[in-house]
Amino acid sequence: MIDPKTVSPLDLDTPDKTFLDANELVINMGPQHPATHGVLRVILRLDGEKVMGLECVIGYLHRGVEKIAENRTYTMFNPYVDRMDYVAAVSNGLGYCEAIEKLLSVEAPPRAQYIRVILTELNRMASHQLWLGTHALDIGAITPLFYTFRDREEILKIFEKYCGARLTTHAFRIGGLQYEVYDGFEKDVRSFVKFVKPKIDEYEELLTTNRIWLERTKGVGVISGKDCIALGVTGPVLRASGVQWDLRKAQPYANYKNFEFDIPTGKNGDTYDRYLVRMAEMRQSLRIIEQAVEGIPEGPVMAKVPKVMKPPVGEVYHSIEAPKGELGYFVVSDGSTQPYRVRVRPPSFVNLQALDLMCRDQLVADVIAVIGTLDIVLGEVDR
Amino acid sequence: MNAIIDYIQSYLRTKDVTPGGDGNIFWATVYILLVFVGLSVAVIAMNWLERKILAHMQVRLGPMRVGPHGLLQPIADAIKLLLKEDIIPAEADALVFWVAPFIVVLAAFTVFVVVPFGPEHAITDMNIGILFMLGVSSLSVLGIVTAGWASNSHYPLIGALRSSAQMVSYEVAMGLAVVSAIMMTSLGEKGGTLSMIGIVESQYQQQEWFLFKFFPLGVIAFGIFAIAMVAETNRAPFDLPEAESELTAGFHTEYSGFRWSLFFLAEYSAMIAVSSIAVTLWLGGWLRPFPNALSGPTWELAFSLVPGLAFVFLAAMCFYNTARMPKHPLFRIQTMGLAGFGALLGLIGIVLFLPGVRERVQDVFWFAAKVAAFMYLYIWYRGTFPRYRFDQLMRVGWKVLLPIGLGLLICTGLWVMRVEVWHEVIVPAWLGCIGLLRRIF
Amino acid sequence: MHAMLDISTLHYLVLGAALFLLGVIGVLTRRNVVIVLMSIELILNAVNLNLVAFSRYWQSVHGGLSALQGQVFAIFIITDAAAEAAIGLGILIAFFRNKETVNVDEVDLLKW
Amino acid sequence: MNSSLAANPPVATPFFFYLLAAVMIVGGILVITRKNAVHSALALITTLLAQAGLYLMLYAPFVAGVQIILYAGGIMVLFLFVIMLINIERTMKERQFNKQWLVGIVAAGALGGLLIAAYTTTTGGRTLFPLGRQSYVDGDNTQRIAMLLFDNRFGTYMFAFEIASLLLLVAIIGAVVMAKKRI
Repeated sequence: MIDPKTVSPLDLDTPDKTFLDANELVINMGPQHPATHGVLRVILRLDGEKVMGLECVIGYLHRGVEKIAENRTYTMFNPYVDRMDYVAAVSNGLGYCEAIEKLLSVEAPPRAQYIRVILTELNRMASHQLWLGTHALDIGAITPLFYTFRDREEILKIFEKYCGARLTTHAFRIGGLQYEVYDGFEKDVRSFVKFVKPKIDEYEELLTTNRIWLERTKGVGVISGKDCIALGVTGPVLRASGVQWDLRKAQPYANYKNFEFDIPTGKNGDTYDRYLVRMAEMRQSLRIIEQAVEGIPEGPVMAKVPKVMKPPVGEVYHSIEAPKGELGYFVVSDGSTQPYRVRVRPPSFVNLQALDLMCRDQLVADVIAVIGTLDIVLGEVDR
Repeated sequence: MNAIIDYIQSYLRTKDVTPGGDGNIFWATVYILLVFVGLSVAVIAMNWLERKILAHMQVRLGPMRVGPHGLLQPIADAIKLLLKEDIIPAEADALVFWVAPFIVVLAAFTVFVVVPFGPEHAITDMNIGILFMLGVSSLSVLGIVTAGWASNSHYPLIGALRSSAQMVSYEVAMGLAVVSAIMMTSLGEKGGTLSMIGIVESQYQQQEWFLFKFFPLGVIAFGIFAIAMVAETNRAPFDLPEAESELTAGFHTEYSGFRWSLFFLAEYSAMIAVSSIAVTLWLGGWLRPFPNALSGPTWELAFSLVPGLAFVFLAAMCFYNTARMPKHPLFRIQTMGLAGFGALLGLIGIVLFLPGVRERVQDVFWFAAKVAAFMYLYIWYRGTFPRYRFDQLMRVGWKVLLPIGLGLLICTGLWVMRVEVWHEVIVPAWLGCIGLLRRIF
Repeated sequence: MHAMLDISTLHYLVLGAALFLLGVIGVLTRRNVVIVLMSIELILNAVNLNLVAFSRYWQSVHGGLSALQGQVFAIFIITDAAAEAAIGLGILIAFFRNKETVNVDEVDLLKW
Repeated sequence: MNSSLAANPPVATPFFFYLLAAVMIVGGILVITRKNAVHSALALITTLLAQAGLYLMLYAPFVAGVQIILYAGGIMVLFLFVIMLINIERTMKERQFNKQWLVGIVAAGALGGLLIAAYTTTTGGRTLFPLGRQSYVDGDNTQRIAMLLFDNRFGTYMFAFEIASLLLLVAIIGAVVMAKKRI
């Protein structure tokens, strides 16, 4: 087991940027490309089909979310965070709300905590399902996409019933939840868990032992645990490289310490391990949801927070385990109603930095697989 | 006038000769038109079926709007494609860009000259039939390469190079499998032959489909061919040249409208063509199932009723679904359309029951049914498999299929030799083998 | 008119000669190696046409199996053409990699 | 299946001969005159396919098949590959014909004159080598070629055949050695 604290920063040999070598083919992948998951532009330097190096050009989806935060009150900024990782909007909201709660020194009531966990884990499921569908589609298996979207729909239905929105939910408020859950929420969640368990087996049936899938994913985009830590890569990518690091266990937030679950890890740090880790994580999420839905306590869903929030001068960094990795919010308050600075540490952005390392000496087709396996969302990369 | 009518009728009096073999221009033209129209209809039907079957595999409905159950969708698409602007990129080599789709379509359609739909239902019968089919179908590589090159863009070029490398590599394995089947023909009464009709007749004489001959050699050869033919037609899981997620659309990225639809047409006809080769070589071509075990007039009659029954069954399904249609007035036209379609199918089915027709279309029906099974396999693959990577694809072709194919060739040769027909078999087969082996270049 | 309607061996020979000459002109005048190689293919094909035409003539005169020798020769020449094209294009690629050109008259160094 | 070509000779022979011959000549001229090597290659392919048609008319179906599968489908694909690998943009802007082009054409013309002289003198006043009818059933052209290659009675070409395969092997290795960047 690698101790994260002892690893020194990675020294990536940067290739000289002479694009003039006659044997090299420079290819622009994106920003309009079906497999770059949004508007990522990758400049590939190819030797035949082998990738000699690549450079990511980002910023096509930059909306200045962090700057917007400086001109909004704490409450007003809450919906904006949903637009970063729009696939896992609930996680974004959770991170932001908890960061501000930390700043205000309030704590959400236990009932809200439980519902937050349920919704966040449901969202993790949804995010992983979407990842699986698109990743498999990139590798050429078109069918899992439709299976996962069919099942993700059930999650979105629960979200819709709960807050009226399906994607950018704005589910949480600073200090708890705005709404009490609707009648039958527990029943819906329970039936969803029952519904989706065999479906995960179904996905695995299509892919896990499929020869072509194995050939396309095993040994592709290998990254060692050390490199992961040196690059700051987190989430399933890090865990698939054999580092047991999950913020839900390492620095428990919300009330994750009340639940029993495992941290699935891989060994080889290749695309296949990342696939297995995410599949296992879906099952662990279901485990958490099952426990949480059994134990929802009664009580209020909103803590006492002032109508006009003026947190004391200071700064706070709060990070949670989003589906894609460590999602951190660094909020600086100058005592006014608006944050002085909000800095988001988006997992997608940091994980994307590993792309060059993971794609070196692989083939063009592997770049697609690796982009897929990194599970990036460009809304979060560019913010 | 009478001479012309006499000329037309003279072919009908002949037996077991293709129009090409008879040298009858009129009937050859009729057959060419029939094959052309039939192929176009088959491609349209295939398009619709692929979308529907794939959709049902993927828990969705597929086209439902244009016509009942989207039956008219391919026609709507065709109209759309024909009306679309034909864009030629500014930097493209206009002439080559313009010609490339035609090369592909020509190659894909020309092979049907020798496809035997029945003992006399082929445009012609060449004594180099299978060589002709492999050769002409390999010409489509030229169209693909030139299409990719003429687009003057990176993605099409890579797609074209991938595609041609793939087709050239898999032709080798394909050729080896074919040669092993040709070797088997030499055990028939007339000796070894490359003629497509001769191959099927050889299977009839030997009372065995080549699939089961020399078990397991026939099955292995068929397996090699079945894998190679998917790669040859650039379909999933070997659809790298058009790997959408990697190369957007491969060699036809820059094509639009009519010219794009030509590539589409060529792809599907090529699928039908290679399936026809597989059916002819290993699955007994037009021969009905169990011609030996279930022979006799009763069984003959029973099997000759199958085509009509199949159409009647389809018609019944149409009527069943008509009954299930929503009763809302909005659906009235669709309901009527579906009923009409069912009536059409039923009518065809009834016509197929007529004794005269029954005997003539038998062969064509069984051939088409076997090819249709392959078409379903193609769709099934597409719904199930991820895509191979390029190096893995090459590895499968050169390091797996080719050695197996060579070993298979030797084994088949030895087995055939045991039957003491050295002169008739090994030599032509060996010659054909070398001819095909040289495809390495 | 009779000669027009009845295609004789000479017709094929003249066609072969025309192709041969076209090939020779291509080899002698073009600078682009690829096109020179293609012209050589033209020459080989002209020869093949002659061989097959003579084989056909021999069949009508003598018949028998030995008449097919011309076709066998044609097949050998096609084999030869394949080998020639592969080697020629291999040399061309090596040359292009070193000199960045495909012009024959720039191949005037014995080493580089 | 007996295609009985001998019983039914090809129809409209002169028409198809002149058509295919015209295609071949035009294709040949395009091959040696086009600037763009890809256009030349496409013209050459047309020529080769037309020639395959002529082979069929000469009752040489196997040669025709080999012509299509090897020449048009194999060698020409190789040509196209190579043309795409090398950069033709620059070559297209340069002079297309070398300095001795006039001498070359004169030499070729002289050769042509020689051929004309040969044909006129050898056939002068005599027959034009009539093709006549096929003397045997054509249905097994492939088998007969194979026999000729193999059977001792007709003078075997077995050795030459094996040498040809060796030649191909050498060519494969040579081409790979030549074209590969690093071995």
